[in-house]
Amino acid sequence: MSKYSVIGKRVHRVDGPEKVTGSAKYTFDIVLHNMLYGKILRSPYPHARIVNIDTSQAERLIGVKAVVTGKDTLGRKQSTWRRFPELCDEEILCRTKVRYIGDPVAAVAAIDEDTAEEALDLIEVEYELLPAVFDPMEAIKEEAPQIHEGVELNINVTRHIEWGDVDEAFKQCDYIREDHFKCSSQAHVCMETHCAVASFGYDSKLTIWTSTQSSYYIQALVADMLGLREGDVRVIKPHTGGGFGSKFELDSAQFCASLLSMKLCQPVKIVLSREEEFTATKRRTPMYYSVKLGAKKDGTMLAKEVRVITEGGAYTGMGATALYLTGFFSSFPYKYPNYRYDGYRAYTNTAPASAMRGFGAPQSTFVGESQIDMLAEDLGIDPIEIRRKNGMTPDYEVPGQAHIQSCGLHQCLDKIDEHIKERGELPPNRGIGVSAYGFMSGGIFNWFDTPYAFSAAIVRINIDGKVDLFTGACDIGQGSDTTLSMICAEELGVHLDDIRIHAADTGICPADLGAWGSRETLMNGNAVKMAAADAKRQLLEFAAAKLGANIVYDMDIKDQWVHMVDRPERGLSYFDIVKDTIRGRDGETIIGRGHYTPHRKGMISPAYSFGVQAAEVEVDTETGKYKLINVTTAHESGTVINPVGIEGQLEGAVMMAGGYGFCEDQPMDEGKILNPSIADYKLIRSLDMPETKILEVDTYEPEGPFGAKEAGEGLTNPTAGAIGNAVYKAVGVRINDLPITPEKVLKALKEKKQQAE
Amino acid sequence: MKKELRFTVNGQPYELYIKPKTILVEVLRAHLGLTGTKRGCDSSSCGACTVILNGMAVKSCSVLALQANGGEVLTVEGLAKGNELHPLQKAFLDHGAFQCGFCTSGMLMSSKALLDENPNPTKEQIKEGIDGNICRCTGYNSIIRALTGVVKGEYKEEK
Amino acid sequence: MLIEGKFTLRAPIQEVWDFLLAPGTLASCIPGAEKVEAIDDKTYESVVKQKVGPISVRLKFTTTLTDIDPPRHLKAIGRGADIGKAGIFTQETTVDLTKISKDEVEVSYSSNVSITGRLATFGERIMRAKAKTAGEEFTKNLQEKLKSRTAG
Amino acid sequence: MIRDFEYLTPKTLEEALTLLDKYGDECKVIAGGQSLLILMKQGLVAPEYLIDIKGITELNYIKSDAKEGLRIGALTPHRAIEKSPVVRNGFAVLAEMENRLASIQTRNWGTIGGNLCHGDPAGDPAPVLIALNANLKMASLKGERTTAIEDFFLDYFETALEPGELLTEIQVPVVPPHTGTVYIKFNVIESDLATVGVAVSITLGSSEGICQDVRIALGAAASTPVRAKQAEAVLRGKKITDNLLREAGQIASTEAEPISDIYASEEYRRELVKVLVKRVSREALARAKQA
Repeated sequence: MSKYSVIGKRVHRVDGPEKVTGSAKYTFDIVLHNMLYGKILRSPYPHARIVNIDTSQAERLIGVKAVVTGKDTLGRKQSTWRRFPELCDEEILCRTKVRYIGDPVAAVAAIDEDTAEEALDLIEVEYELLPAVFDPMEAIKEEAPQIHEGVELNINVTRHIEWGDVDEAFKQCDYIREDHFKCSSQAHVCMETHCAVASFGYDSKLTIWTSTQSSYYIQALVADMLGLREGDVRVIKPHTGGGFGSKFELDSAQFCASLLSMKLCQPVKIVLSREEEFTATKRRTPMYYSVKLGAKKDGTMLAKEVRVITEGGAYTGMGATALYLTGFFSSFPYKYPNYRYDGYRAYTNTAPASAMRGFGAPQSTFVGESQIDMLAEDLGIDPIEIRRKNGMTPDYEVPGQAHIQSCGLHQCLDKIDEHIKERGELPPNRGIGVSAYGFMSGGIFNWFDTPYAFSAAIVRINIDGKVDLFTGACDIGQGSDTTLSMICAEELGVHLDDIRIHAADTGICPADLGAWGSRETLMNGNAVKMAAADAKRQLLEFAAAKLGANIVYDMDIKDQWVHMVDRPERGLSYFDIVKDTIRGRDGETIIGRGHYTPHRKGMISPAYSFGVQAAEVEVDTETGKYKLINVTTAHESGTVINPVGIEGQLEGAVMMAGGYGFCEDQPMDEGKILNPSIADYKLIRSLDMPETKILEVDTYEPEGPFGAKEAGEGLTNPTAGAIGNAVYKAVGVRINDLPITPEKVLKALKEKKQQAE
Repeated sequence: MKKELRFTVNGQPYELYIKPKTILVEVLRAHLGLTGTKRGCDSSSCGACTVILNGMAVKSCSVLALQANGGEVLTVEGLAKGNELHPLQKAFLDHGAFQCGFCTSGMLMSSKALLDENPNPTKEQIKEGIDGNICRCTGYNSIIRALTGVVKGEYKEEK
Repeated sequence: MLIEGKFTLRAPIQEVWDFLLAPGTLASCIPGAEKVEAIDDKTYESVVKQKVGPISVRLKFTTTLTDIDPPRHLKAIGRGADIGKAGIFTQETTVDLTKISKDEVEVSYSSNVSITGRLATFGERIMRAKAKTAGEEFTKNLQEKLKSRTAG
Repeated sequence: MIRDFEYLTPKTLEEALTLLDKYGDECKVIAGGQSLLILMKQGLVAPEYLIDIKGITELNYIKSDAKEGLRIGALTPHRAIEKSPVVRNGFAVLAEMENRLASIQTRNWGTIGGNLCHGDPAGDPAPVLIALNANLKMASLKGERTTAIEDFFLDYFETALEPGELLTEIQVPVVPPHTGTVYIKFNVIESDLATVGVAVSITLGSSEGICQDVRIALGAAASTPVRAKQAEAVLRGKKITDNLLREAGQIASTEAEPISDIYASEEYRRELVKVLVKRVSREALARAKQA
């Protein structure tokens, strides 16, 4: 028998049949009896005081059932960083002041969407315009307008990380270079826009169906904002059309639909338009980097000093996490003996900048991997070699921060080295760029201040052997329902189709922090494995008695066969044991429970994945346009639970992270996003997509379920840097501000030519 | 002011009275309850609403429903025959050619239109065939592999 | 979006200044301005009609003179909302006069135009093109008015 | 939100023109609607009456004969042009251009006439048709008239169509012998609108390879699709060399009047015009030599 019978196999997704037949129901598809439709009025100004809102005309429009403004709220402010009251800065429905173009000021519920939209035009808002500031560098100046009361210099969050003696180390360096980078914004562009159906009934209980990455966060935040008990708020996540970091904060659709429903005792549905999705939901945090890097002649990196200012936008959201993590991951994946990071997040009058796949790590990886290539060139060292020299290894301690247990970085470097050598001599204007990366498997810091375990699961075994798995994990497309079902089946020794998963419904599932920070496989996987083991233990107790096994024999279940580990032929059918156990226990249901919170794993994460990526480009030197030809990734994520899932994560990351390097951007003018439609926001499509190749590297993570760790966001980290390095290899110009557009490449080529003349 | 719309959807004839401003995707979703077809943008850019109208892939968010009067529409709900999945659906399952699934219906309909017209497309033609559809999850390559599998005859339609 | 430029007029600086400040001079230079009405000595209201291809908008424009530093510097802020709620235009214009000689004045201007709302979504590409031509027309109008006025 | 409208479906051109005349400013015409519906959804265009002409079959055709050249009915979908054997054999550049226009879904439903009447300076068909020296036929109750396509575009999204007039036919004259025509658009994302598009048609006099005639048309390089006449003058009457091609590109880039927007700055667009005019002309020349 092979070691595993379920995990590591190429299986169909558990939600597959529904999704390929169009029968999967998303929040977007939900229609309830007596349901109303809501729309939200948003500020057209980046910074203004609300003098008066006159809703009377809108209320008189036939078909309009309710109009709410900030006055109808409890006036509370929230954020996911609720451990820190000073960071709870977002009212959602503004009461006195708007802080960006798109800030909500009123919401309408009507019999249909058209009527609701018509009503928005009838709401008269009187604004007193205030001076606004858009650039974070300007925002932190003395004379800048203050965006939040009491926040000096508009500095929202600061973060300092330091180890070793940085100043002393720089003195010992043979070579030091200092560079500046700008990392742009990026939109998540989930195919399903933010949406919610809220139903508050005469029983005073609220149910919300919503497209979310964390039903638990939404439950807790909605309850607090509306003055309800958490237990009276049930949040259900139907199938969800993508998240990528945009859907684990309380959003305007969820809040306004709930508020309107409470007022009317009728279900209210709000679906954000694509334009609202671009302008009034959160986005990737733009970052301005200054980095000083020092090394010995042989390429040993001794010290790194990083200063970052991030454009925070109007509110905190998850932007504080982005600031923390960009600081930590600026040291990745290398062993810097001396390191210093100072990060500042500035409020600006722009759409709030927050979490997007990888938090701040795609930014820090672009910066770090660009600079290490520059350093390697200056010192005359091969890019792979310098990464080998400094790269992290298993059992490495990041001083005061993290303990790295498994780490396959060096095997990944070997594989990419081989790949590049195989490609051989390239034609002119072609180049391969390399980028190494690492990422966390879920976050440790409890900024949400939850008293619950980070992950939990319940396994219930039915009389027929069918298993109901209850978990708060949120499948937003990444496939956690499948991965967790596989883990449950493997641990319990049954088949995948024996499992029925019930996920992300706070009414029936234990709390889980949700799908962010690449945490579900490791954290929820551990909880599921523990719950399954708990249920299995109950079965094995009966089996042992029935088989009359000597107590020195260990028992297990595999492939629905309950048996002695050392004498697998001696055993009983799983189905018989289930029946016997239930009968023998006075009919008590078999329930297994599991939970997981990382302990003694440092400040950041219980485990880290690593990889190296090589991007090959061909540059047209007359126009600056380049073609992404191939992206090859050597990746290690511990034991692979769901190989089809990992392929999908990796190839999808190339589309998204390649887009970050290649074309995606959110240009602004006076706080207004200039491309708020998919026609104007450029995304990689099938004709632009490069070939992708995956080189698997085996590792085993002791902290993860069956040795697994993350394989989601980390893959978004390397691509922009790999592209930048590839363009440099191809034509010798380096672009330090994202995205690397043809226009920037051409301009750099011309400057290079002029300098040569 | 409402007008009559007579057309067939997935082989079933319908007669409806609708406002002329109603776009096709709304008739399918709201009037007929066929919510498999999605809407992802307001600018005819994402392809999530793709259906086959009179044999051609169209974006049903950019066609007035009345323009389909007298026509034949095929949506994702019309692909499977009872509980027997269409070869494309099987291939999508095998190759993991979807994640969140929101673009999948449109992607399947573009794929179907492509293969109906050209049963032996090259890889470049497959890429062209789905270029009007955005997928934010998969990076397209698994979808291309799924279509390649169908083209190679690995997924036969049950007779 | 910023539109900047300068030109020279043959006229005494005070005369140019007085004309600039005269009710509605600035407001009436906005292309498509239909009627200009003075609310007080610093505020004007106007209705502006604009058309881009198939789209027509009628904007109710309020122009306020915010900085007045005679006879050298003038700042006006204009805000216009489409009557059909399609969008909101804001523009901030500064005009600086520099005396070159006794009756020669250099007029330099900069105008920052911004559009929000559905009009802006429709296409930054189109609206920007239109705003640019509208901005150019505005300054052309201003120049012509000043020239004809100061010549006469 | 689309505002309510009265929906009219004429079955003949005559009926359509009558309705157009009757409702004047209060109506809009929809064909495939691939551009108009987006504006209507935004509430930016809200006609009282919508005249749907897509069902007028008499305007959906592709005809070709040796004397008259190619005739395309205004309501012919892009995809029909792309796949038409007649077009592919005699006017390959048109099929190639259509193949790169937007997505298959849009090409299936959108029509060539609708595209031209939308008047987007970045549209693909216009530069190609200008290079091919096409004429447009328009009809109103007063009668018919024909204009050179390069005179059809007046400003951003403004065309020479008079009130009450419909575009009915695109006429492409017979391509002279030894002629090569090529269209290339530059964009970052393959299927996107052109950042700049260039179409060039070169006719060689005879075997000596003197450029007898040349037409260079630019898309997205001014407020309308335009001809780069000064650049044409560089090549006309000469034996084309690489130096001349470079010069033509250089001149065209000064002739163009592009704007800066979020996709490209004015300077970059000029640079693209320079490079593309050179490249496209070179390819057109190669085709002309083979023709």
